[in-house]
Amino acid sequence: MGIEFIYPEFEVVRDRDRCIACRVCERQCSNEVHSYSPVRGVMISDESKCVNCQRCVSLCPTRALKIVKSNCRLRENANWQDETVKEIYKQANSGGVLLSSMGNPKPLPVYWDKILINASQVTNPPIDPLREPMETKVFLGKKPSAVRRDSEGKLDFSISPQIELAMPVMFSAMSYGSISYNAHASLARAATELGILYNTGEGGLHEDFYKYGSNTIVQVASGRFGVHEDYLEAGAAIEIKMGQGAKPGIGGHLPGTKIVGDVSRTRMIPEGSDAISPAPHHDIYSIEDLRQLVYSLKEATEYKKPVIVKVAAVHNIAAIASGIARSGADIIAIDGFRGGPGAAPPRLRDNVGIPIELALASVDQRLRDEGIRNNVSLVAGGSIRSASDVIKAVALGADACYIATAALLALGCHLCRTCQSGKCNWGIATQRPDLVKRLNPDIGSERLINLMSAWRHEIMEIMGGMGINSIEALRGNRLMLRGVGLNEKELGILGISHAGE
Amino acid sequence: MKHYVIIGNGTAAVGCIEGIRSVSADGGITVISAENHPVYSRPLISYYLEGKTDLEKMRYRGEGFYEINGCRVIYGRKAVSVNTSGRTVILDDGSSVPYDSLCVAAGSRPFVPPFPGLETVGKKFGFMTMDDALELEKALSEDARVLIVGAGLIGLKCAEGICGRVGSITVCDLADRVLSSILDADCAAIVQDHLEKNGISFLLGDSVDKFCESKAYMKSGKQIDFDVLVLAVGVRANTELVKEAGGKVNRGIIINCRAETDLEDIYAAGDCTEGYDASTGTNRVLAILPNAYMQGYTAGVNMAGGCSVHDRAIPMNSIGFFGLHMMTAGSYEGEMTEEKIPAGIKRLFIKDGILKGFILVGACERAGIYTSLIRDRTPLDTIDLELTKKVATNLIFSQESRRKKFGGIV
Amino acid sequence: MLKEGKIRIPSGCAIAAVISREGDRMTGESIVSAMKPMHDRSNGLGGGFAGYGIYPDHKDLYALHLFFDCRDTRKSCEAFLKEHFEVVKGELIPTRKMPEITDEPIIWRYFVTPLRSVLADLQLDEKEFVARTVMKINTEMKGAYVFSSGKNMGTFKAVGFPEDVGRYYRLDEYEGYSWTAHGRYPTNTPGWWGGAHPFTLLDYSVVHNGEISSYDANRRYIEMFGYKCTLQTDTEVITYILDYLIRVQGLTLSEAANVIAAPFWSTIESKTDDYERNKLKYLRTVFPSLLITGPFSIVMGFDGGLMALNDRLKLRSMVVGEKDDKVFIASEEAAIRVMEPDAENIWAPSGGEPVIVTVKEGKF
Amino acid sequence: MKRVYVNEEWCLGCRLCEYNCAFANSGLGDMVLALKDRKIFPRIHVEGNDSITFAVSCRHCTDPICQKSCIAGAISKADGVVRIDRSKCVGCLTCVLVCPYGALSPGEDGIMQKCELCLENACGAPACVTGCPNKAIVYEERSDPE
Repeated sequence: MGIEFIYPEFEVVRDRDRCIACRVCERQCSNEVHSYSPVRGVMISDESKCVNCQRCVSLCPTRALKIVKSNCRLRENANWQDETVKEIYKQANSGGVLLSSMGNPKPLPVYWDKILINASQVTNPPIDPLREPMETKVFLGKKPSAVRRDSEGKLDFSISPQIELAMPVMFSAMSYGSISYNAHASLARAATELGILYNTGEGGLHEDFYKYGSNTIVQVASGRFGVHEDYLEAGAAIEIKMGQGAKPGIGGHLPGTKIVGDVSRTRMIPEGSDAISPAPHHDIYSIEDLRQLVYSLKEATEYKKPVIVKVAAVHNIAAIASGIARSGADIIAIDGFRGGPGAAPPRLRDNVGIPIELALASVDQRLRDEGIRNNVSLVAGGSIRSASDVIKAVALGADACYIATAALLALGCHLCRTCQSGKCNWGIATQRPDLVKRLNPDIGSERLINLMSAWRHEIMEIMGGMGINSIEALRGNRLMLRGVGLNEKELGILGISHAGE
Repeated sequence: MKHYVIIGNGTAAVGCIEGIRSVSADGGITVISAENHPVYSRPLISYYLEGKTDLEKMRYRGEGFYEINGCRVIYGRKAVSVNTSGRTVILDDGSSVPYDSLCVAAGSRPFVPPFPGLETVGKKFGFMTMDDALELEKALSEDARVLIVGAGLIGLKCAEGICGRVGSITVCDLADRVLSSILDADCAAIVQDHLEKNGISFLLGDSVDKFCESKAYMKSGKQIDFDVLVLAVGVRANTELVKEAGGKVNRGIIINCRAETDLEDIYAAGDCTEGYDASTGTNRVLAILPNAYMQGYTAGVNMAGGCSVHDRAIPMNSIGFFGLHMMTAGSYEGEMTEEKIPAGIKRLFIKDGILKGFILVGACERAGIYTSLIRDRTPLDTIDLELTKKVATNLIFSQESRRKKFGGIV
Repeated sequence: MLKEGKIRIPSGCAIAAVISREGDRMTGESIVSAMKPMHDRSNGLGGGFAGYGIYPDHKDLYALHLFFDCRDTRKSCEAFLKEHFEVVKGELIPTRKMPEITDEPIIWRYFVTPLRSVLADLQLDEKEFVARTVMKINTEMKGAYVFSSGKNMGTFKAVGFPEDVGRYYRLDEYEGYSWTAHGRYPTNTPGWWGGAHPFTLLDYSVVHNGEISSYDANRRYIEMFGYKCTLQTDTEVITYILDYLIRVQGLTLSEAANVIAAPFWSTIESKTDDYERNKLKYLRTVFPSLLITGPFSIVMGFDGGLMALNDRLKLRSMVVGEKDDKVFIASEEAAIRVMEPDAENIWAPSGGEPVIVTVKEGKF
Repeated sequence: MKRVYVNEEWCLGCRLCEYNCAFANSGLGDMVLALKDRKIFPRIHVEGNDSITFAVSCRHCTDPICQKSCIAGAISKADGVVRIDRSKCVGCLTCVLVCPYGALSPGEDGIMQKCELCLENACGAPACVTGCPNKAIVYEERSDPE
């Protein structure tokens, strides 16, 4: 290729007055942006390689570095925007499907930000979580439709298997392979410490992490990577991944460069081979097939583990969820279109699927309308960014939320959206040993625990403000929500009133 | 309560005092000091002349050292004999000091060959003690021509120390190279070259036939005019006290690894002794400061009823001249490997899968790792030998042994 | 302004209740007087009473109390009733004309029993059928509102202060073994008759003081089971929850209390009795959406008894007292003293701890 | 007694510890002023190759051989910390020769300096530890070697 049509996206701004040429930036950049010129005794940079992951910025001891967006722009054109044109150049260069990672960056509506939360005044006292108990524990799983008693009238306590969570948040599926051993270790340890669950994703479960089994969701995806009996037995729950919010309709894709060593062994596929999950489960072409898989997994694990069915939020999600609720699944996880993938074609990521807020609201209402909301628990994912997002999701009807991007951010991710390159400078989305070791699970798990503890405090604070002292009284409590700047249709789907009403 | 007596007031004596006190605060300690100074660092006398330290800073231990450790020091008195049956030390003024436990740390004295005409030389000095240095200092002048007999550690450090304060310096030695006791020919050549570049002249493989006032007549027939003569030919261990008391001596007082002589309750430490050399497995005089301290310390601990074994002593030296550092350790037996580096040379000596000794000239980083390989007799097949030959680094150890080494309290 | 049913109405209130364990019947006079010292806890926008054992002559018949907005509504409603029930008796509920109570609707009562053929046709038990019929009338029949539907009990409520409402309905002329009363302080409503307490379904009646923060979570859950929260009041949803838990799910009163005012998890985990601990955990796990949070004190009347319950933080006042076979419950002790100046053992039950009083077997 | 420990599993070889050390002991308040255009002489050193790196600084041995070997009596140990009196040191490097960890190196002036745990400089706690981005260097209490 002769001419690279594209000017580098970022500029490395180095303050020569501050730079002490310690070369930390050079040592820490897997993209080899920085180098030291012994002749001139200064650091130099090759900006074309920069992905703006901010590793160098974060580690520069004299804060001599900044990465800024390059201001070399094409002539302004509202229709042919810079990004659009550059994508065309890239495709003309490569002839391939564009690949990116992490969530949809487009300015599509974020309904969470248009929903406001209530608080008590006068007629009902707010509750102070510092002084009163404030409960965030939830149980996920099918609830019995009728209470049973024995001949003496004593209650029969047997119920379908439940997942107990200390707070209504779980770490959602990220496979070992797409993320590193240390990232998994951090998630597993944090989940265990926090009394919540993390999710293996479709890459199997490394043998070192079986000990965290009671805080692990083991995923069964269309590629069936790493699925075997011990794996199913190892977790607290089993998740069937039907789809992923960021790329509904296509399967997972892990480049062969990341299938090395333990990753290959854990996935049970040869080293270096691309792990491409089929778009569908080839044993599930319809809802009745799903039922078969749900019950196969239950049979395999003696009905001791709840089965989660994870689906991408697509247009007829309510009807799909209704079908799943009748398929024997214990939990439905709905993944909104802003969810972050480890690798996805941005064309799909940015254009396929619907926002989680609308999907969640319509599913919850549909299941209630059909009187089967009790059959399943609902888990909402796909860009839950904060404690208030969790509160809003629960009030819309979610039993719990899945977070992944937020967890990765806690681990150091700077959303550079190049996970697919395998050169993650933060040691998260990489299998290169020198990079993997950059994520010390002692720090990673502590940061995750910090994040979740902070969210839990905020959740308790906001709940207390509403006069609610247990999370279950918030679930589906849409009266606690009001919309701003939403139209009648949106309000109707969300099942909330407009602010001021 | 036990009463301890230490003959000598040098490094070994300090080691002995601190060794005793590490076990017990009880019992008095009497220190018999021939010199009229509190303990000071003898090797620093050349640095004193060079102006890198002063008399105050040369004190080896801080103010109040003796008081804090419950010591009585008898200054300016020599022990002339030990009465083992009466358990007393007889001093040169006829007085006696009773002991329950005795440590002989009497050090060494210069060895002066019987040069004819030496008595005709006006300004002649030894270079062992602070008093030697102070005397020498008085004789220094900008145009003084200095002849130093002996190109060993003492002679050369003296040369460095006075270099800037005299007109010229010539060093002569019977040996054909400098530092013949610790360097091989190649390394010595590098050092000699460096010294010569700094203005020191050498007359090697030659020795003084006779002196006549301010002229030395060499065996080779050369004649050297000088104003100041420094005699640094060698030292002899002060073994007489023990020998006369019936103890076993050789070139030094024979001690075992507990610093015991073969006389009851009599220990010995420092330059006057001949102890175990872990690098050769034989007994020899190891007249170096670290060894003096550690022997003294071992003696002290054992004197006070504790248990200490000093069985890892090896000869070793770290020395520098005009910015060029060199380090040597162990014995130069077995196969030699050499690594040439810009700043100098590195030679390791390996025998029976063990590092026996090394010479480093100019590249001394982390040399202690090599020293520890000798002292620990580390089997070289457990480490990365090739890397070891190139550079002293903890990388030569296995991950596991590094984890042990760095993972806990040491 | 939107009236109840169109918008959720929070309100503060006064409650009172009395029961005779021996089943001795008391006129309504005493319970009406009890509301007087708590006058300031109401604002004239609603008062009401429920009496149990007041229709001994028709004790096997469902006593339906209805408001009608006009005669035509009554006529069409009566026609509807007759299609499904044997209507043994239909009459105006006697009232006193008085200046404090105005704008009254047409107030009738019917003593009915469901037609066997209809029950058989729908494969429903009698109570379920009556409950569904009540829901149907209240949601679908404009202008008609069933405000009492139990056997041998009746609810009487109106817009006004409770002591006036009591006189209006001539409660001194009824005798019952237990009574509950309510004075209302809604915060933003024009007030309408149906919105007053007690709220009832079948023989369950609930008087409630408080504002529950879990309302919509509870409502959206309970509506899955055929209930329609037409009034959007706390009392309504609490009544339905209790009906669902006790009648439909067959929980005992205390088990139902353990659901709606569930102990904290920490309390549950500290229970040493295995059955007790497992039971509490089970109930919370199975009915999480029926946990009621926010302040409330309620008295639920039912056939043969009363249950009083506070929210688990006890954010509303409620005291209980006794004298001989009688038990008194009220928002304030003053109300109890009016009913029985010599009441003993006055205590304030802890949050979430139900006080259940029943009439001796065979005495009602 | 808290000591500095290094865990090579997490060492990234970024050498920030060396720079933080040099800065902490520079006596200056700004790293740029302290280190710009200067060769640094830290008291902690990263050793390693392409795949393994680890930082080494004074272990503050229970029985410090450097102290015993110092010809100037410049090294002492008190309260668990091995210190060097730079005014007494003459730069003979005997301590370098004996330290089995290779933990000692001279300063810019050829006089020895060593890790004194930043207890007496402005940092107050080991700067290598506080600045380590990956907890590869920790300052903690440990018992026997594992």
